[in-house]
Amino acid sequence: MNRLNRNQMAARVAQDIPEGAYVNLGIGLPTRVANYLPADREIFLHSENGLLGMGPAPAPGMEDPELMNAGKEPVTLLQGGAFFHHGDSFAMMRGGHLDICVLGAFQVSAGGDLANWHTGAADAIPAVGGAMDLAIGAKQVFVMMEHLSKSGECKIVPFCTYPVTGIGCVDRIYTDLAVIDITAHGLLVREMVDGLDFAELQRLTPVPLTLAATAATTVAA
Amino acid sequence: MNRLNRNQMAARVAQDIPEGAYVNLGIGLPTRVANYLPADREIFLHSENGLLGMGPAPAPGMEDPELMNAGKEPVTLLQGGAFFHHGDSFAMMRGGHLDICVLGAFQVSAGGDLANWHTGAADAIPAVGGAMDLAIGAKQVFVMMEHLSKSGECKIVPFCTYPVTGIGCVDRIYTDLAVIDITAHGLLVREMVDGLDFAELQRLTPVPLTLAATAATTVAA
Amino acid sequence: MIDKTVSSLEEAVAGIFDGATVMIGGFGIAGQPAELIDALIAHGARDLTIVNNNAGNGEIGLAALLRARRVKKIICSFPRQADSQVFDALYHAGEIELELVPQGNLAARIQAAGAGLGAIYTPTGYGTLLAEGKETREIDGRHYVLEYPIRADFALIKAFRGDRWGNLVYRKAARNFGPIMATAATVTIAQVGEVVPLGALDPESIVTPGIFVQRVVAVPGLAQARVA
Amino acid sequence: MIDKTVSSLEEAVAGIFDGATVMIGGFGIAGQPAELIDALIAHGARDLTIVNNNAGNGEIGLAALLRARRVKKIICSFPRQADSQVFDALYHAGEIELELVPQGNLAARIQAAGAGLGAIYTPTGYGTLLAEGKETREIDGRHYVLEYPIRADFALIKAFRGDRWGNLVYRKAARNFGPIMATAATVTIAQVGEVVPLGALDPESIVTPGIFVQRVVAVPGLAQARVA
Repeated sequence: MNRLNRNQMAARVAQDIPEGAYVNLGIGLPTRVANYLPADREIFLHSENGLLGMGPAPAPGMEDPELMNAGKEPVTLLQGGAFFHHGDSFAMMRGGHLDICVLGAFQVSAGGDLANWHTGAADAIPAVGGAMDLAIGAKQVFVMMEHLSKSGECKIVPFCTYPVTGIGCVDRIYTDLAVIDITAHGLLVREMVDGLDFAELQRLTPVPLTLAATAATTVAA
Repeated sequence: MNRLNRNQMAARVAQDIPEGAYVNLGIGLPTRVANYLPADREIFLHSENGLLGMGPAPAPGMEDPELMNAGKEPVTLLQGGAFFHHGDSFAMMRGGHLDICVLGAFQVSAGGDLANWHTGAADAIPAVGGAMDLAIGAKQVFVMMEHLSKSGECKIVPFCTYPVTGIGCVDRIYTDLAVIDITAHGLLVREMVDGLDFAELQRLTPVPLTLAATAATTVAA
Repeated sequence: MIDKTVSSLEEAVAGIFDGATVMIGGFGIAGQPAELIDALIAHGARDLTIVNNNAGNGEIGLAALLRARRVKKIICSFPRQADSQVFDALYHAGEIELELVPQGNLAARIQAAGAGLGAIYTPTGYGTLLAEGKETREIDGRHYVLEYPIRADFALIKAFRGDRWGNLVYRKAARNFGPIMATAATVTIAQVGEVVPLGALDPESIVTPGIFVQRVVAVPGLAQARVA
Repeated sequence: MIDKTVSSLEEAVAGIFDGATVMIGGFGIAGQPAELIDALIAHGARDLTIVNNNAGNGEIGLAALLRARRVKKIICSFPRQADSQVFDALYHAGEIELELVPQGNLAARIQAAGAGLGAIYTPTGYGTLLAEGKETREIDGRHYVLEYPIRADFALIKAFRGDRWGNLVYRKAARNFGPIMATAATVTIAQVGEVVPLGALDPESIVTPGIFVQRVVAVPGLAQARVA
């Protein structure tokens, strides 16, 4: 089958972000989604450190240490963008003003619980940042992650075994194999990659799946 | 005795506002205090509709309908003043950032309860504005009022009979007869007007008073 | 291309439904979106719950909306004023419901709605008539009243300048409730003295970022409040 | 005449006592008042509780304060980073206490302190390890955690420009926690790239009004963050 690579996953998520959406892209893999947003759509990127209308990385040599994204990488501000303080920035998240946030994950449960901040390892230093605020704040929470962990276990699970970030907060999962909605009636498979059949996807996924009547084949970018 | 008139009361309060103080002057009588602040002291006047560094009334013809005080009278902004929204303005009050507020009152109780927003009359339309926020927010709450009502009843009372604005919030009372601190040990008379003796003040006031060892005679401006 | 500007006041207030909760900015007439209110009167929605600091001044703006009998309930801090005769008459006739809220609690409850808080413990009003029947709690030796967010379906506000993304700046004391109401309404509608090109507003000085604004309508030549 | 400017960094941090709670602005190095932190190290106060988003980067600023063993406890949202080696070592050695707070709760709790709220019901963290043992409540079908204000004795922040009354403006994303920490500390100390004459800051664009600032110290030529 044509498993998506990480850039293809980012491109696939980008397709679903409509013009005019206010969007926060989490640190790590989700940040790449910005590279694939269609140039003909005006989309508003929010960064929790106080930016709305975040633009691409600056040209080399033009970096400004006071103009960074939440991952502390240099960015720019588009014309029409705005700066604000952390209180206002998190009011945007927690008050339900963001349309979409895209987060990475260790696990997502059948009920939409998200685990992405802590491995639970006894000697790990916990760090949460804005993950819990994003998880519960945006109107729609998209997760992007590999379907299987490096050791081959499915990251979609009946119940999270890692400490959760938020309860029942995930709306849609994008993996390298499929696009899956979390609905009141369970997990609904919207798309699968070319060459993957539903039975095989279900075999890999320890949670009951339903194939959407309109299910499509993912077209890799 | 030399009972103070309302302008003399305002002038007396103004003497006690030190340089650098952040001050809110309530609607009505307290607003006059601004007219008597010593010109050689920098004092920061706050208005709850979003002004800090409020200046005097503008010259006739220079009024700006978007530059008013809380009483909706035209004002100016000093150099160094700032505009902000209602959330920030009331955070300044409620967060304890104002040093002093000066309020009018119907009654003040021996325990420092304030009644200044509602006569309690059955057909009155209640209106509270920012009175309750000011009463509990400022570091020091000064009340200025006539000692006796028009019908001759003392406005300093054992317990408020009017609906209260705040509980135990008043620090000092300025009347046309005396300056009285509300302390943990009761009401302490700091000053009396010329020609008034303590026995007479106590006779007029249905709450036990103590004369401060340092009590002085009020010098009318 | 995203363009939140609409070309008429009618379009700006389209969709305001009977029974809606509508926040209206302004402290007295400063910041009161008088032309949007006139458009709301013409639009015709009824049984409105209005959130404003006051209950109308004189015969224009909010007072005119009240006089047109479109308002079921008003949530405000200071209804009674020298020129609040329209409200006063309706109130005495029992034809309008009043929820009186201390001004700082009004602001804080609007902010709580905008910021997604479930409730707040506020120091204001403790021990008064306006806290009767409300839950209270002592925290670190101080008494607080539990107050809930005030949300709205629509907010009508007035700003000085805006752009097509909905970014707004205000003018002087007309700022008042505008920025916080914008955060607490599903649809925020701003009348602005001038629509400026994208990028003309300094990103350091934008008071209301466009995320909080859904519609912008220019009311030219009225950068200042209209005097009755 | 009120002049909140002080002429040296030593004077700026004078009076910070052993055991004080000190908020320090910045998100990473953007907005971090590195020179004030250096002055605090030289000043010598110990057993501090520090409130910051992070727990130090590299070997400068907050990391240097940690390395000097002046910090008993840190309240932050994101201690672990690629270059948080100083904190990591102290933490693993059991030599520093950590209170981990989701970033939005950190901001909201600081704001609650500044605004005089007794407590807030926040949606963030419900059902997670970080809400264990905390009071919760269901309000309108949603779950919230009760969180209390975070106050400080001192706040050290960095702004772009300031004046003698303590009014401040910030630069780009270096604004972050500065404005809210300024509201929540008894003594707020701001290092600014430039002290400007009173009136030079536009009253419409002042982000932190001087009421929230007690001391201002110029650190010339450092309008931008210092890069390690």
